[in-house]
Amino acid sequence: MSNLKVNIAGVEFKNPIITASGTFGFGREYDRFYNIEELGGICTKGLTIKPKLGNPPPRIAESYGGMLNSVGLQNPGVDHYLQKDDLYLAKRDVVVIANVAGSTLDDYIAIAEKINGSKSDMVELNISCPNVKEGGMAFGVLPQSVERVTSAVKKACPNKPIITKLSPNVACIADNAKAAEAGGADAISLINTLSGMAVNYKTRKPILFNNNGGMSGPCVKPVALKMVWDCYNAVKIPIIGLGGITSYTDVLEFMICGARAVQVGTYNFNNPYGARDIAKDLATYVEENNMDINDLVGTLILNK
Amino acid sequence: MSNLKVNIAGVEFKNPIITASGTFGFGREYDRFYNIEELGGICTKGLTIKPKLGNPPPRIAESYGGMLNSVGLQNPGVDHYLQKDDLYLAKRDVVVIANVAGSTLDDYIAIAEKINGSKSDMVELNISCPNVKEGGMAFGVLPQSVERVTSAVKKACPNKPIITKLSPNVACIADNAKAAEAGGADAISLINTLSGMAVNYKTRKPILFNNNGGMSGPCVKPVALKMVWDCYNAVKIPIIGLGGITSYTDVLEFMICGARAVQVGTYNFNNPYGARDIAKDLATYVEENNMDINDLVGTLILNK
Amino acid sequence: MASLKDRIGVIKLNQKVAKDIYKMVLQFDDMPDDIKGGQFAHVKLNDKSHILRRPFCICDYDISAKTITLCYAVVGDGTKVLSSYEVGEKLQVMLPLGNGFTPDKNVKKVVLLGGGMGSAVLPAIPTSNPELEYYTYLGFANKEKVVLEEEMAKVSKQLTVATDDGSYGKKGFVTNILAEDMAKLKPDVVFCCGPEVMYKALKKALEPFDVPIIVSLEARMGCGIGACLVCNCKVKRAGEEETYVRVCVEGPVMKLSEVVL
Amino acid sequence: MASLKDRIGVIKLNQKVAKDIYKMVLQFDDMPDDIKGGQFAHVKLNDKSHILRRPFCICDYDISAKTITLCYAVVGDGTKVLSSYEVGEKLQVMLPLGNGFTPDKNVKKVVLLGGGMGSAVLPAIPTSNPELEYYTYLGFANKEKVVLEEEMAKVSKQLTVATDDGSYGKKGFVTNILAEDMAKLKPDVVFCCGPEVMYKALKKALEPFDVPIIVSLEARMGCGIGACLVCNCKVKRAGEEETYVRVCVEGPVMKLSEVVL
Repeated sequence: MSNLKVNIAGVEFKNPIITASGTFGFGREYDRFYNIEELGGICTKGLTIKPKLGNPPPRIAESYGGMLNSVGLQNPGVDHYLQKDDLYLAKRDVVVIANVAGSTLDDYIAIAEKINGSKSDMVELNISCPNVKEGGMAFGVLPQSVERVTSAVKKACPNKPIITKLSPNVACIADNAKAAEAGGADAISLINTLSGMAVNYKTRKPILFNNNGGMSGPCVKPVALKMVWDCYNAVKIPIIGLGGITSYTDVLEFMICGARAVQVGTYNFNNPYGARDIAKDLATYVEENNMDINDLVGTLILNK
Repeated sequence: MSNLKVNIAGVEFKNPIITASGTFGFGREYDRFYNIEELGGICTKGLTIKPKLGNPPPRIAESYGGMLNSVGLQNPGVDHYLQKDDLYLAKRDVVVIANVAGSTLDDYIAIAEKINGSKSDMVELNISCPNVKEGGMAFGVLPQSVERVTSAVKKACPNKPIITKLSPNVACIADNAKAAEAGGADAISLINTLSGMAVNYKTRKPILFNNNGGMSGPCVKPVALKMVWDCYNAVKIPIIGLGGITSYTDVLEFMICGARAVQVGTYNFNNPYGARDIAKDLATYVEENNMDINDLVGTLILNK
Repeated sequence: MASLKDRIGVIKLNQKVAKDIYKMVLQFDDMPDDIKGGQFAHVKLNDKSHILRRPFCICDYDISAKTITLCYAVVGDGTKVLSSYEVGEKLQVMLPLGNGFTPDKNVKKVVLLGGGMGSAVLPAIPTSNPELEYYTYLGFANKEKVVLEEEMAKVSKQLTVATDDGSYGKKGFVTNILAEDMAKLKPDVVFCCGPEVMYKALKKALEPFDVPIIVSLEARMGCGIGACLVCNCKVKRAGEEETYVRVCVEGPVMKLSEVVL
Repeated sequence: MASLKDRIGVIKLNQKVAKDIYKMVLQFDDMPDDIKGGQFAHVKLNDKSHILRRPFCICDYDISAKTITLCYAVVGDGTKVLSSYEVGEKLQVMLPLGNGFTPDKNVKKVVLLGGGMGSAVLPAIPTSNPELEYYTYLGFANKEKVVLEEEMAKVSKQLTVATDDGSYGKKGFVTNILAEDMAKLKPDVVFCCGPEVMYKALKKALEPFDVPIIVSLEARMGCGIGACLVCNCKVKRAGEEETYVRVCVEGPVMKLSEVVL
């Protein structure tokens, strides 16, 4: 009998399709296109302890087979989330993952304590933000820093499984996966966006006001697949894979490389039904092959 | 009066268009499509001290807006190059850059000594190969290793300007640019390919026999542009930019970000006249704007 | 909230109407019946190398013919691809999106002011508000760039076309030409669409006249429905802090007095 | 070396001829006059998300009509896109590439052996060597997959079609059927194109007969002209070490005895 359910750190998803943070708001907008309960899970927009205005425009630029964004974490703040969106999402039959970000370790701890009392099912740690107290290098670069922020959040938010979202802008992502695991992460998600820049040769200026941005979309898939496989061979905790997924076969590729579930991000902009369609196609595939989707995880056969 | 000539470490190029190593053989094949002397320069296939068979097939896979390759440095060896291709290329009015690779520091030194007596104009150091004597981590990952291999080659090959080709698979490429400069590099070229993997979900195997490969093509351009700009702000030596160039406007973008010249690689496969066409379009552009192409270098205006 | 839909539009026309400017007519089996002037359509390109949709204002529409008209300039690779599409080709289109223009009850006399391609927003406004009186001012860089004159002539009590270089119609910036007419026109509202520099000039030019100015903003967009927060625009509302709003939802039509330029 | 050219081919036909199999006819103003059977064309897709060209064997060609025929199976995203192209669309094509089939002077009787889509290589061989006698064997998985029977019937003294499941023609593997006929046929050469498993089977099946076997190989390609070294194939030549050769230049046509399977 076929099965599409997956379980990550004790949380059951009706299917392995989760919408990626920052591409799906708090679910309300896409709920106007289809019932978001058709999804396995939803990752919220990145939340910060205080409301954040974010970067001036432009915040988005197209690239070949992808896009760059630099929103700068615009969000209403965690308190507003808890009063409004947390309750709205709690009513829906879909796993809710609260994505949190900070610019200091204390920020992460403070927001984690608040989320600990929320109705969300899990927490995703965005550690690609600059650590303002330590020279602005992102929390997600050095393994020791990945471990520190993960364990601090884990302590501050004991009620929720913690997913550490790893940055691909490192020499060895497996080291950071291990660091997250050592820090007590219940799962990891990868890849966050690749750092990039788009330039207007006429104005000689970067297209994004923030100059740099994060690249996502189908163009990054090969990088993401390799990193998921590298991490799968480095840690025991479950992996949520993302990076350029636009079809159910992409999902199969990520799961074969070791992902237990996946996130769909940029594709939502291209096709508002995208995440839902992928979930449907995946359901058809497992039925036709009468398989348990979990049996795919990490079954990559290396050539040798 | 317009000018398309650029000078890198004392070597003059009639235009800033160079074909990237591994995509253009030793020039003979594309010379059947157009006169390769229309190009500014040619980077040879990666040379090793002994002939190398390279990896079993498949060695190439397509990705969204790009491709992955893993040839494994198949080449006839440096002696064969010196006897045949070096002489053939020396007769042509085009800058010849010998790309060299090794699996130990001694390899690099040995090949550099041989190239020192060649007719080639410059040497490009491929440091993205695993260092077999030191756990297989690529020479191009750690700054101290980048500096060591660069200075060793510089010593062994005093007659030729050395271009160190940097890998993008690091957390901070600017550190490696500085390391190359400290090691005596006369120039740097970037980016080499991004590590990635393509998977066949039916066979559950990586498409490349080598499992991993290097991603190139238009999809990587934003990553390359950012890294070129990062390096331009870190070092004084000239930069040769590459990564997804398919048009003269791409060249303008790279030069605005700090590149003095560029390399065209993957695009040669898509359009056999590609590199030549870009050089022609660039010539038209500088004439129409009556400009010196050198005036573009590093003129990026940041938003703030 | 109302439900949204991604629709399939069939290209009925895709024709060059001026230098680098094209007019496209799209027909929909499931034509929406709730379009307002000032709203936009979010168009997906069929060329797979382009991931992001392109937002285009709905230049005009015809509920009975089940068509919308887009008027776009070929400025980048995306619009170049769009201009290459042939009649019969199908496009995925989300529409109608954005707030659109909703005149107050008391409004009778409306000035429509268009700057360059911004003029493409105007024709739909009389279509959705036929009861109002329109005085239209269109400004272009030069004769080659003049568009939509005929369309606007049909629906305007008065139409003035100007070019910056005087190669067609009146010579000079259309905002100044409008300012001169303001005293006798006494419009209830001025609706304008053009580049940001035009809004700055307009603000200054119409300062002496106590008239509400409504503008339509342009922005690089992601989702187009308010989820991704990339098409932000800074606004300052009376008694509130400066903040960002979403051009795709709170806009694209806004009070110029609230927009922080 | 001879100069090479990237040509523009106009699609004259792009038609489904069997399950997931299409026939495409391309016409060239500057049709090359030096095509040999066994050579290939390197085709650029117009969909920009595909960077790499696709190599297709030249199924057949007509110098006077300035056309080549391709016969391809829709196996991936690239061939799916190719199958969607309509008559009149233009494609960039590098041709002719590769070594092609050059029979020795003494050759009269030729066995042409095709396995599945490998059969697509065969028609061009009689076209470029009309003076020879052809005995053709085509094997397919099942009836749905049978292609080129008619084309090969015209140019063969004898044609045998077989399917693995017996749903059409003779039942069984075509290599075995050929082996049974070898004694009476006594061909001067066997030219075969099919999957690698077929070559292994063929090598064994024809061991008893002292006949040269020429095969055409398939490979994922980059440049298609010998510069990038990605389409490598391992060969072992008498008195030489095992080495890699380029399928796009030293191939795609090779002596089976030299190919390391």
